Amino acid sequence: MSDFLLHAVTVTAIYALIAVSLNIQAGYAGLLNLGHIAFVGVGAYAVGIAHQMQWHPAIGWMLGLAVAAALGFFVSRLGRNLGADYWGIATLAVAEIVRTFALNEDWLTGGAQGISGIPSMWSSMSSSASRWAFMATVLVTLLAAAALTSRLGAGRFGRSLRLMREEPSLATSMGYDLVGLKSRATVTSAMMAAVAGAFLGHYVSYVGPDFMLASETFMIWTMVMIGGLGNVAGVVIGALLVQGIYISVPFARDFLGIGSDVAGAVRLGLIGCLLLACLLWRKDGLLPETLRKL
Amino acid sequence: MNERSEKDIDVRDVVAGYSAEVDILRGISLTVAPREIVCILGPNGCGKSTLLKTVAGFLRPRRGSIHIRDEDVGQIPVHRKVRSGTLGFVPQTDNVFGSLTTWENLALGGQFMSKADCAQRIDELCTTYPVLARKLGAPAASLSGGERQVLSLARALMPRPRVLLLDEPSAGLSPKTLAEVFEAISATRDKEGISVLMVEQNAMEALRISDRAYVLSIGTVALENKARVLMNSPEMRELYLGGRPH
Amino acid sequence: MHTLLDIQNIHKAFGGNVVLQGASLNVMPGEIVGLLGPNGSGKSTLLNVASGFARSDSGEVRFQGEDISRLPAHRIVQHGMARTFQLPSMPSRMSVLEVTLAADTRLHGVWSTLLRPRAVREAEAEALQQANQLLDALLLTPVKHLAASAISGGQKKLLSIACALMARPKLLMLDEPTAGVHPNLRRDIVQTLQRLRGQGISQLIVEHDMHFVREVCTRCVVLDRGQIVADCKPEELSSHPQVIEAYLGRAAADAAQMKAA
Amino acid sequence: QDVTIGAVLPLTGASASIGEDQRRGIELATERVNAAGGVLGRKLRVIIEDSGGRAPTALDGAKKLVTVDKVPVVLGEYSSGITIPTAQYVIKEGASHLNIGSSSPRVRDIGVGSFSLIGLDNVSAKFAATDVYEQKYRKAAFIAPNNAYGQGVAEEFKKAFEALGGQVVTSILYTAGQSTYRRELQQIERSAPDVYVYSAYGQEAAIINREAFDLGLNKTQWYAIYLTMCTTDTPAQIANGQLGMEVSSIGPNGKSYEETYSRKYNEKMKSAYGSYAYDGVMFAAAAIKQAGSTDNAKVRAALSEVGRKFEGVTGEISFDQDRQRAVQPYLRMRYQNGAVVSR
Amino acid sequence: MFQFFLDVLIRTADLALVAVGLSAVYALVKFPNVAHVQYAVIGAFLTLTGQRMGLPFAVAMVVSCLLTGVLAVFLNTLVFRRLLRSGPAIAMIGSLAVSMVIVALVLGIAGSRPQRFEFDIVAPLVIAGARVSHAQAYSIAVAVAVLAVFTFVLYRTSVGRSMRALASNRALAEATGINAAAITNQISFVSGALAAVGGTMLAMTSDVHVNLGTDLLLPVFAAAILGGLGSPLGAVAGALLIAIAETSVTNMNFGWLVGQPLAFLPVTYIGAASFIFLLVALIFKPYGLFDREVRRV
Ligand SMILES: Nc1ncnc2c1ncn2[C@@H]1O[C@H](COP(=O)(O)OP(=O)(O)OP(=O)(O)O)[C@@H](O)[C@H]1O
Ligand SMILES: Nc1ncnc2c1ncn2[C@@H]1O[C@H](COP(=O)(O)OP(=O)(O)OP(=O)(O)O)[C@@H](O)[C@H]1O
Ligand SMILES: CC(C)C[C@H](N)C(=O)O
Ligand SMILES: [Mg+2]
Ligand SMILES: [Mg+2]
Repeated sequence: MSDFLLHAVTVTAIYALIAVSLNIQAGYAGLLNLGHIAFVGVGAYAVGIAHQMQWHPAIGWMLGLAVAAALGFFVSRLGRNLGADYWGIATLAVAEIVRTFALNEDWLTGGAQGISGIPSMWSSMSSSASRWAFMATVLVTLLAAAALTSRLGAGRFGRSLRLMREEPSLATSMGYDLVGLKSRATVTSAMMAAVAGAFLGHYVSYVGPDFMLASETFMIWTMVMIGGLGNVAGVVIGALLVQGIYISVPFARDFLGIGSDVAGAVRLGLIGCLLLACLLWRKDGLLPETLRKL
Repeated sequence: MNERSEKDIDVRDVVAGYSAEVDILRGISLTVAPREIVCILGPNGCGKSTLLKTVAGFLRPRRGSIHIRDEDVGQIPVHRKVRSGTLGFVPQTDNVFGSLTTWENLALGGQFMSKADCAQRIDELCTTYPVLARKLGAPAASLSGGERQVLSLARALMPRPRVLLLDEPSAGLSPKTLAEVFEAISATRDKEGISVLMVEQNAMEALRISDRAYVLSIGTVALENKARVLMNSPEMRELYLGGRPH
Repeated sequence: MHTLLDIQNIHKAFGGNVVLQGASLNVMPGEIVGLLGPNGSGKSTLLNVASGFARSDSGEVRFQGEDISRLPAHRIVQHGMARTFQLPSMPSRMSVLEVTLAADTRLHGVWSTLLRPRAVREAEAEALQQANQLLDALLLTPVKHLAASAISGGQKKLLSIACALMARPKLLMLDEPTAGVHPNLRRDIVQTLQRLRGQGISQLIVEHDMHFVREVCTRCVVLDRGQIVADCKPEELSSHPQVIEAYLGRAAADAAQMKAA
Repeated sequence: QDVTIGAVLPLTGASASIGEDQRRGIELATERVNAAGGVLGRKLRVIIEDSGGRAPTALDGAKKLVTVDKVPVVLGEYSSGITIPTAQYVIKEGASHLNIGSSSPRVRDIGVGSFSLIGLDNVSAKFAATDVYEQKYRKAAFIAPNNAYGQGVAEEFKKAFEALGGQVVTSILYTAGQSTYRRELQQIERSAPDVYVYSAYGQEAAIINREAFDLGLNKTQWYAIYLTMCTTDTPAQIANGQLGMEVSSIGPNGKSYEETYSRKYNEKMKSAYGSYAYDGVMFAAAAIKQAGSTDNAKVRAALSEVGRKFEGVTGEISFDQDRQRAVQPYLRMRYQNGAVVSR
Repeated sequence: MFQFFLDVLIRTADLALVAVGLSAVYALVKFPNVAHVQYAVIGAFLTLTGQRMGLPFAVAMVVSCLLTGVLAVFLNTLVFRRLLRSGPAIAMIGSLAVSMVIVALVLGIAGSRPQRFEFDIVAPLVIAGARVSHAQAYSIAVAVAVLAVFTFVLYRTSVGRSMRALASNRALAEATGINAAAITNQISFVSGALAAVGGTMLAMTSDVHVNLGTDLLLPVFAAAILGGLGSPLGAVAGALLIAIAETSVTNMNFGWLVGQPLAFLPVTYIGAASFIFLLVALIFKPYGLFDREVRRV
């Protein structure tokens, strides 16, 4: 059972990291990024490709961060003068284009087949020690990311993002460069997501185009919304809840002996209901963003 | 007949607010007699707009009662009151339909009138407010602040309501237009026999056409008197109306 | 002395609707210029053009001798020109104080926020002090911890003035700063603006309240249908036939004349 | 305490019908083993995880089997594209993998610890190419899924067919999981072939067949590689007359399997793959017996041992040096009146 | 060429019915309702159920439209109206949640296996050398008819004007005497019913399955956005443009480029192609091609 707990904690922490990264855009800057998963995909593919090309994993990481940052920059520039929901769909489109690219360019990404057999991190250790070490790495990264984002949110950068989120023309009239703010927020968040993606690639030992399905982004959004848009602790709790449901339903299925369609339905339905209930009765999430007392 | 039938608007001890915890109006009573123009004055944030919104029906009073022409309207939604011709309301901000043209805005005001009647009324108002005539085909979002103000007033006047609620109708109007608008308000009262409850910061101009005025202070009535009395009393001007030391 | 703001021959049309037709205007250092005109004459549009929120079809805007006509709005602010809007709207999940603080845009990058070097800490302390002072002066202290969207219409106007002042501009452009503001407070605003002028902040103010104009402005420019029809001292306005015809109206002019007499 | 092994199957998704057939095979085998007293004196239990036809889900399932249930052997999946990553994960974690339904040549490269009970496509595609060529077709248009399986079979078929003197005029790999393949069909139609050679997973094949029908492409002959896979979900009227080949699912001593199946489920076998799953369980049980324990390393060694020669219902199974089934018989078939019949 | 034209038309019909409703409701409630595409799924399944219960197909479809319309109204009053009080972004995420719940219900009740309407299998029609199945022909005809009626209602009746007023400023609309709730319900009903028609038509030409809506999501949104959200006729035009983009990309023979008689772009690139098309359009027209709104500070 401890192995399973290890698994649960590791996966949850990776997703929490993704959710925390999305929160920089969605929570602080109010950017409706529906293509966030593309950044995760880039990170995961980078370690996959590095493995395939037999490069050192560190090169894969660097590459992933760089490409994610570039993609983030591109996406934010794209939104230069788009309305919020239009930009949301545009990001969705970009993510789909990235996925399609991964799906078709076999020479680089393994096409529909994806890349499998990615080695785990710390693979020089024994199998179980490496699992513990990996979990620790992910947890430490998550903590660091949470601390960094909280600090960002509380400081001047966060304040300017929040102003942009709510009153863009007021922010402009104060002298903020909205495009610059957007790109900084998106690039920061993209790089964090790419780190999570790289972890995911190492952990699952596989990466494929399915990693970047739009529904994955929606799941991340669910975590952020349930927890509390704009509140880092809330977002982590959201990830915990959603991931908890995700992980436990297969056991419920074994236990109750239901079919897998029904199990899938239960999982999706539970998360949907949870999200809906949250939005209806606790619209700002379990731990809402509060007005900051100064 | 009870005493209420004398009043067009009768607000009694109304308590209301936006969130459950905070009361913005803390027991306000006021009346507007038929054919009367009543002005509400008071510092920013004291609850003038809130009062108007409560009378209109956007907010439900937590306590107290609101009667318009003898009918208890505390729980009746706004659109029903407007439909029945009881009420016209001009909000302080966001007072036009941005994506509709000026003409469509007016036509919406007259949506419960016959087509011919509506067209005629639009013509009438356009003669009163030539600004509008020039902008009939333009989307209201493109109008300047003052033009919007005029448009929203005209829209509210379309169906000739019996009671008119105006929230700072003069804000942002040029002196000339302001005079015209106040002129039109009092002319409408004279011609159509409506009663008006309006919020104003432009105290001196507004009092000129008002019969009575209430001064609010943090959600309560601080003072009520005839407009003429208020205007002519130096200390009241000093205290409440921003009279300037000369 | 150099002109601070020099607006030359601006033309602007929206679709077929010509709004500005060759409007020119300048502001000298130390001046408070009133921009008057009937509703819809193009005052706000001229302000928008000057501050980069709208692009003119032709014409030029110079600030301290530099051509800023093609700069984006936020760059213009950085040159020292701040503005307010005629219809202010405020964020709902930031407090009044926070919005005011946000108006100080120094050092808001990712790294300076993460590392918080001394310069940042000092700037923050200074901004906080300044914000508190401004809010106090504009009677916003009681609401400073409320959500900025939940204050009344007039208070929003005041808040936007506070924000504009936080940027320590050389030129302040205010679009109807006192519309909807209580008369008592209007007096305070008058004093604030005059004090600012004393500190060397020039101003360009769109305003309809003639009392205010007379008290504050050193010069008035009147716009009608996109053209400048008068440029004179405030007290000369009420004897200017075109201004009376288009803007003041008989009655107001008479009243003003009477008071002047 | 039961002896447990694991399986990852496509119980939902495009290959759900075949996944169900595999599940039945597993069920029959478990019953059989337990009726005969189980393994190591304990009951045998097979824990089945659904892959949903998607690699990430399959990996989740495999992860649970290996880390939580700690099974020594994982069977499955069906699609090569999913089998390969799943198997790589399983063997990396030290457990062993039994391939019971994937045929891509790349399965060979998964690594030590992975064993195939079914033949790979270097043989089957040659078989199909010869068959098509012998039917006097010379210009073939080819369509198959874009994954390890489709890529492999496309390549092998083209090689074999052109070696015989035929020509593959277009070859299109479709992306799994779409709701329409109309555009792909319109593309291959442009090449005016005299036979359409295709291979597709159950529900995807159903869409392809119906849309081909709507576009009038069925006027030309269709030839299915792995015919039962391609027709399980297609309406009989539409699939009628298709030619094809299939793995031989019932070997010399497989009659009893066929009979138990139709007795238990009241219908004929839905595809050719249930019997391979059956053999998978029997094979694993034999290995555990031989290893005398459920220890990963011992079971892995025993699997090689059992694979020297194993009599399964699908015929005799023996591994080549890469742990792949060495001999795999295939059948020539035709779809007629709602059933697949030998020709 | 005629085949190309027909293919474009078929795809347009599929997308337009759903996109139109999406855009119309957007105009009113100012958030993109992700659950809208799931109404199409529900419509398809209800029609299927009706047909299996022995109703003639047309009757089953009408019943399904009514029920889906009612469901849309129901969701609108119970869920979306409340969510909207917290702003459009919340409402959009809420619609995502509703969408998940709907998919979960359909998955739980009907399973993930595709199902088919009971129609006789008949050979396709051949018109001027182009082939179109009976189902597709019906679906084009129904789409054209339904859209014509819808357009009439929107631009020729006073409901249309009230609707646009409501979209522009809700509080003011109420102050003008418009019953906001009633109008929103009417439009929700119509859009739900339209989506049900769209879903049924789509399912008629392919399958009734749970992913129907999810597959539609991206192209439908692309169409609605391209046309300018809130502009229903824009959505139809958007659908047409997306259909043209998709169809021409896959029909283009790139053989001359690579020196082979026939070479096509992989079909999976069509999604990407229409998205690139969308992105480019948005760069030049940030609020869609048919946006007419005036924005000023
Ligand atoms: N939508 C709202 N939600 C919460 N609180 C509100 C809201 N609108 C106003 N308030 C609060 O109610 C108080 C009174 O506001 P109101 O708008 O009635 O003031 P007012 O007297 O009209 O002021 P002004 O002259 O500036 O328009 C304000 O202090 C504000 O904090
Ligand atoms: N974005 C726009 N699109 C179309 N027309 C516009 C736009 N902005 C302004 N206009 C038009 O330009 C004219 C001038 O508007 P502007 O806001 O500059 O007037 P103003 O002088 O500020 O008036 P007020 O005193 O009433 O605020 C108006 O008639 C308005 O309709
Ligand atoms: C037909 C099967 C033997 C092949 C299998 N579907 C695969 O993907 O490899
Ligand atoms: Mg007010
Ligand atoms: Mg203006």
